Amino acid sequence: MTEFIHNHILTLITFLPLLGGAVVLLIPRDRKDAIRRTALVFTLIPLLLAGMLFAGFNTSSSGFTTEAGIQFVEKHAWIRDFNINYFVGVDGLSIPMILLCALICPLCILASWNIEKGVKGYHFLFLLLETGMMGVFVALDFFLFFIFWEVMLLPMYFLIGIWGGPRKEYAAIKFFIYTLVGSVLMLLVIIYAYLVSTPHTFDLTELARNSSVLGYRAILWWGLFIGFAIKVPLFPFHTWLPDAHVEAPTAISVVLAGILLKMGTYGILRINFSLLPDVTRSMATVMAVIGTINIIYGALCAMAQKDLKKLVAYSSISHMGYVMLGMASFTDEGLNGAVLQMFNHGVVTAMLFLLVGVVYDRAHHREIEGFGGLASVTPNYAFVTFLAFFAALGLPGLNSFISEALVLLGAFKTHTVLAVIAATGVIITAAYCLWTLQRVFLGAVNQKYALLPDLTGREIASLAPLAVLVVVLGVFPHPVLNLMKSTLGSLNALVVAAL
Amino acid sequence: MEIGMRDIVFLCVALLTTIPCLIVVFSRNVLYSAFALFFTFLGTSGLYFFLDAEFLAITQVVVYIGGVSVLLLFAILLTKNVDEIRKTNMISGPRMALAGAAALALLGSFLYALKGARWAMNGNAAYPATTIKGLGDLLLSKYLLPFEIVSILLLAVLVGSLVISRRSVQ
Amino acid sequence: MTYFIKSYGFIIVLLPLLGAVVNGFFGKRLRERFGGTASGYIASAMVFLSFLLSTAAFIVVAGSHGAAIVNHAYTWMSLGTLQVEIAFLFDPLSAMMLLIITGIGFLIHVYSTAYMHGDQGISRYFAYLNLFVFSMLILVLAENALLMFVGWEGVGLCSYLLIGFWFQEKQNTTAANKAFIVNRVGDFGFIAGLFLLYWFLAKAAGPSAGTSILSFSYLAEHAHLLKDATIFGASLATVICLALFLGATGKSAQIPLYVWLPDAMAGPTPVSALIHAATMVTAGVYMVGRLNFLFSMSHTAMAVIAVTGAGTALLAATMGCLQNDIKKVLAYSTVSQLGYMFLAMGVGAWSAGLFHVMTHAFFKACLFLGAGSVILGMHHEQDIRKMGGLRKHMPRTFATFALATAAIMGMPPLSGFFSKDEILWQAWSGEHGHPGLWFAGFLTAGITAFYMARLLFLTFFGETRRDAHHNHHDDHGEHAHDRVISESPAAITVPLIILAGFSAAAGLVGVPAALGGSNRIAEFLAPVLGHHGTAGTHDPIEYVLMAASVCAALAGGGLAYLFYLARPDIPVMLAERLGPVHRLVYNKYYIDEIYGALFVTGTKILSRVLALFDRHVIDLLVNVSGLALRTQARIAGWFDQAYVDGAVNLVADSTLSFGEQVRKLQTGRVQVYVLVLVCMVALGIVIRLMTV
Amino acid sequence: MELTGITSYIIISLILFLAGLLTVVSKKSIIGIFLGIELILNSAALNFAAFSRLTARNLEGQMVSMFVIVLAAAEAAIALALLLAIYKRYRDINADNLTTLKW
Repeated sequence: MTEFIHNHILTLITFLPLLGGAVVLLIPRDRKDAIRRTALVFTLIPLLLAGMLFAGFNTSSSGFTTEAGIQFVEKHAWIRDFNINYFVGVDGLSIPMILLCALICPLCILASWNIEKGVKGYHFLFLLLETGMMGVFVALDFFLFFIFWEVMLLPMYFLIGIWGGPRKEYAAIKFFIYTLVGSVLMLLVIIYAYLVSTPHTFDLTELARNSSVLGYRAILWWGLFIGFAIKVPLFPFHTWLPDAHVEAPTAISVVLAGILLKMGTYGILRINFSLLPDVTRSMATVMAVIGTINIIYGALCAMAQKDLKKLVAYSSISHMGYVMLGMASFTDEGLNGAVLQMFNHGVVTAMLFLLVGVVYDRAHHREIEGFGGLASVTPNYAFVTFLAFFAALGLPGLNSFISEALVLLGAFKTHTVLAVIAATGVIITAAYCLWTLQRVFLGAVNQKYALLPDLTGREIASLAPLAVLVVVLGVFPHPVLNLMKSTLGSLNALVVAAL
Repeated sequence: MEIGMRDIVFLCVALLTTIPCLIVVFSRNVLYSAFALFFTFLGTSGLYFFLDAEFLAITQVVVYIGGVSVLLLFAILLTKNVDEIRKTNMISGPRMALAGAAALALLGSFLYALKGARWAMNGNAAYPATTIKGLGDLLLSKYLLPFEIVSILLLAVLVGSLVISRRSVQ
Repeated sequence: MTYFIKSYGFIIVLLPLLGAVVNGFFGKRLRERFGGTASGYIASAMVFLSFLLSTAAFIVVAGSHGAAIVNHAYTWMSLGTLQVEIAFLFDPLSAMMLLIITGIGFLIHVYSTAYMHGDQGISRYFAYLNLFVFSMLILVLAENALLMFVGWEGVGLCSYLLIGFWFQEKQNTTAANKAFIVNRVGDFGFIAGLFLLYWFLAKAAGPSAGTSILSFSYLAEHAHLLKDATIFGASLATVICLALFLGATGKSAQIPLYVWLPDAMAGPTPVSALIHAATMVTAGVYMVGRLNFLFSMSHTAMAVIAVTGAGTALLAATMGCLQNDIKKVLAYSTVSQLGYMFLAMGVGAWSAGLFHVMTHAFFKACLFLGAGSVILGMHHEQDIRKMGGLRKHMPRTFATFALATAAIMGMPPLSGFFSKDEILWQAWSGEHGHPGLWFAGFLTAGITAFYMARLLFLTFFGETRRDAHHNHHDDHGEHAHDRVISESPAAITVPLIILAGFSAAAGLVGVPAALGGSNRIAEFLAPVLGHHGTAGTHDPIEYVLMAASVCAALAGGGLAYLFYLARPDIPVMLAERLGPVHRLVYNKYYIDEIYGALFVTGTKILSRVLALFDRHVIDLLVNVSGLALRTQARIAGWFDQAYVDGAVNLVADSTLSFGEQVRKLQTGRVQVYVLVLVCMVALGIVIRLMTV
Repeated sequence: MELTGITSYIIISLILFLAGLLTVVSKKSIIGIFLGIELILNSAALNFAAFSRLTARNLEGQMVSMFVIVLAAAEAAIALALLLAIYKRYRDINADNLTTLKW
């Protein structure tokens, strides 16, 4: 039994949620609590398995460009005629993302406990979504990667489009089309890469090893980059994000910001970096400039927002800028900082969206100006929110500081001026975070919300793990840093050597 | 080419089959079409005789003429107050023209194809003298399974049609 | 004992954190079980334990003849050339700061148990206060610059939390925000400087993996590499030092970032004493002192620091002259005194600056706590125009306050005299010194004496003026004049007395050679700061300067006596005569307003503009890319929205309308389907036959 | 060429088939369509029988014809039952109007 689990752990992590979805479909629609509990169980098991994965992961593996660098590999022929394989495995780049995904999904189920409309469909789609997300992170076959990429898109569309807010259709379609444009660009590259490789293959490790066969490299790079940039989202392609967030239900915002955005940067690291290292290297300045714009622009836009959720959405844009800047530095510090920032931002932003959801559930609006003095009414809620916002503004001792500091340290090495500009972002970020906290929590109590209940046990259960992570990873980042260190080191070396 | 009695009768039967079927097509009145169809069935039955397929011919008469045609007439009568349909049961306009053109094209092509057709003749085999016995043998040996399936199908049809009409009564 | 500090030094830091955690998470339960005082006792006990250990550490350090003791806890980050340890450095400098922080911190904790008695959020208060001590200890004990930054931001956080402690009042929270954000500007400079340093050293020194580049020992060893490096055409050392100094101006409230400190008085008074006078605000000075080897490499940076310090000292002193809020006067005084310290740093008188940090910590803490006692006695009245005559009602408070005032005025032989004179002498004679700098300091000394004496006279002398302005009360909605003014309890007066004692006597550790002392503190700090100054020489000018500054102080005090006790009509008359100048100073040169218009409103407008840009222009760009498709979309009224929503809608709509057209093929008419089928088959057959 | 040869049968069944096709396409009423279908089935059965007799010279084809007839009968029974159901439901048997399943 244990051997079976060990041999198929990635498959289990990926497809157990889908199995859970099937089970959910079999439960009568009136038994809502049974559905919720089933979904919770089927997201908790992957979490458990991810824990085993974490324990069994060999941190000295050097990344997927060498055969030995991939662990927990499963490879079966899938469509023989086209040499498509079911090829999954993890390395130091994907394992933090898998852990993040496995951690956040159960919390999202907890956070959607009070959804009453179409419970069955919701949980089915959610579990399907988890399968898609996990699949993207474990897939090492380009075709498989693409399939999972699309699998994840569909439930997302419905989850926003059915369970969303007033302008849900608009947001869902905007999200869908944006992402689809990105997918199309990616698909073209996938097909091209397949056709030029001999023998034809979709195997990412294979392609990375023989990446010199690819022609039209700059065009390919841009195709992939734009595809992923839409997902991140990077500066000119970001307008879907605020809309999608504002309309999406809480848990979906959490998944969207906590995990989906990371797929963009994950894709760039996984595919652009390894397949086209030389172009990546030559685009360093472009990437750094875009990252810096994201940081400053996102922060300034966040400051002007009146809707709490939109504010958090723009802050996500700003924080993802750090990831981009770190990646563009091509230093160990920067790259590790970028991936750590992906993880940390996943944790922090998930917390922020959950918190926004908490207050929205009670007050049924998210106008920042509409609150005031909540700290006296709901002290526990205020405490957690302060923690989350301070993590977001990069307070040392909390997790985001480490990743942002690493990113900036790396960026100072290669893009000094941009790094200085990006560092001014910490001022703006502090300004909007504190201003928001002041308007929502401090000041005289708004009599309208004088009787607002504090956090319930379920909400605490969904927030506490994240809060603990925020603090623990702030003082002791090694568990996550060690996972990625050697993989990113070799990836960085690959890119640096390419030019 | 010598035309014998057999040929003349064949010609008559052939005409009995084809002319009513044109009436089926072009008549505006469903009732007329149905009656014309009755004759077509009859003609076909005759053709089966010419093909030494007595059992088929009998079956044709029993099933089509005795069963289907009567059913059709019932159906027409039961839906008789849809006057418009009974009087002008034809569509017109571009759709008809297109249909005609397609039919003509098909006819032309088939005839063209037929012109040079050579059939693979199983020339030496002797045609069984009594087809009914042969059919019986085949039905209970080689075609036993289809036979049984068809019988189940018929049973299903029996039940199904009852259910459908019963439900519609309610 | 050396072994203990080397292995378990981190306990000093962790004890206050433990207190903070207990008070923060279990404060409510504690209050229910043991009453409101339990929080204060726990917090005080933790700091006291920490103080005892600090004393031990101090003794160890003092006995080790300047050798630093490092306590490695664990490796915080380790990546490539980056290695950051969580490690605590015990050397003379940090040991001295340690004693100041835990010692004064303990007294203020004790004081707070009385001052905050009965407050609803008392456990929260003590949690914050303990957290502050924790952060401050990290700041001073940090073995490397990045860990120092952790403490640096940590104290900023606690300052934010404590300024906005009574968060129901909007102005308190605004002051808290201001403090944090202004500090963030400084922090930006700090990290920029730090990372530039890292960038350069990682490149120039070529360290092997696992070297802790940002540790102070490594920096001290390799700082010389910066000598000829340039960046953007300027000396790299200067750029780094100026960036770091920007950080210092934020934390230590210097020009241009001093604006937050006066507002920070919104917090509880013990907080003002601990954070905004004695400890946190001196962090900038400490940092400059800690990195003295770096700063001494750049004459430009040193000059900037000295001038900024002198300018701040003078500017803030003038502002202090016309303040009417007892705490605001002290706040400007703090800014001014911090200016002194930076003046000292700027002229290279490291130990003099840090000596002043110490003496200032004692007398300013004493002054603030005394002010707190007065405020408590006056039932939350802070306006000195409504005070007066408190001498009789609060004798112990008066006595300690007067002693501390004399100390800050620089009366010999109190502590302020020695530290201030040392600075002034160095400003005159030090290697980076300049008579102009001395003159600014001299002038400030006079003004300081004037406004401090004014404060003392208005508060404690003369007749009670409680009813003079009774139509606008600054208290918490109660009528103050109904209450009796009485001396504060022992928990308040005992710390006052102790602090007053130190204010008087602490100067004795730094008696200069000119007065027959040996300047022991400079000796003590020399392993960190190096030997500076003119120990051993006997320049006659030194005596002249001493006499001059004492005279200036006496003159200032005398003027204040004249203005506010003997002839109260003179200041009124002067205010009328010098109308515009008076208004300018009274309104603090309108600097807050200018900053507000320039930076706050500016940033807000910029963010609005960008948000609109995002909503309209970026989406418009998306729009343009879909222009070809949009021509197909026939909805005219949609045009307006198209600018906003862009091509995304367009793609959707054109897909939809195309679908609408195609859908018509699906008529649902069976016969049409058959017809199409037939036609297609016919076509197929015809084509097939024609091609055969 | 023999008049009773295979070609004649093919032509006859071709006529039946085309007539059936036209009927299916051109009639308004469901009954009309149904007539056309019967014609087509008939033509197929005839073809099988003819080939069975005249080229293959065995009974296999006849066998198929028989199944065709049986199935046609079954289809007729169900179709007419449906027809009556539709008529009772909609009071209409015009195929063009019965487009409820279009969605």
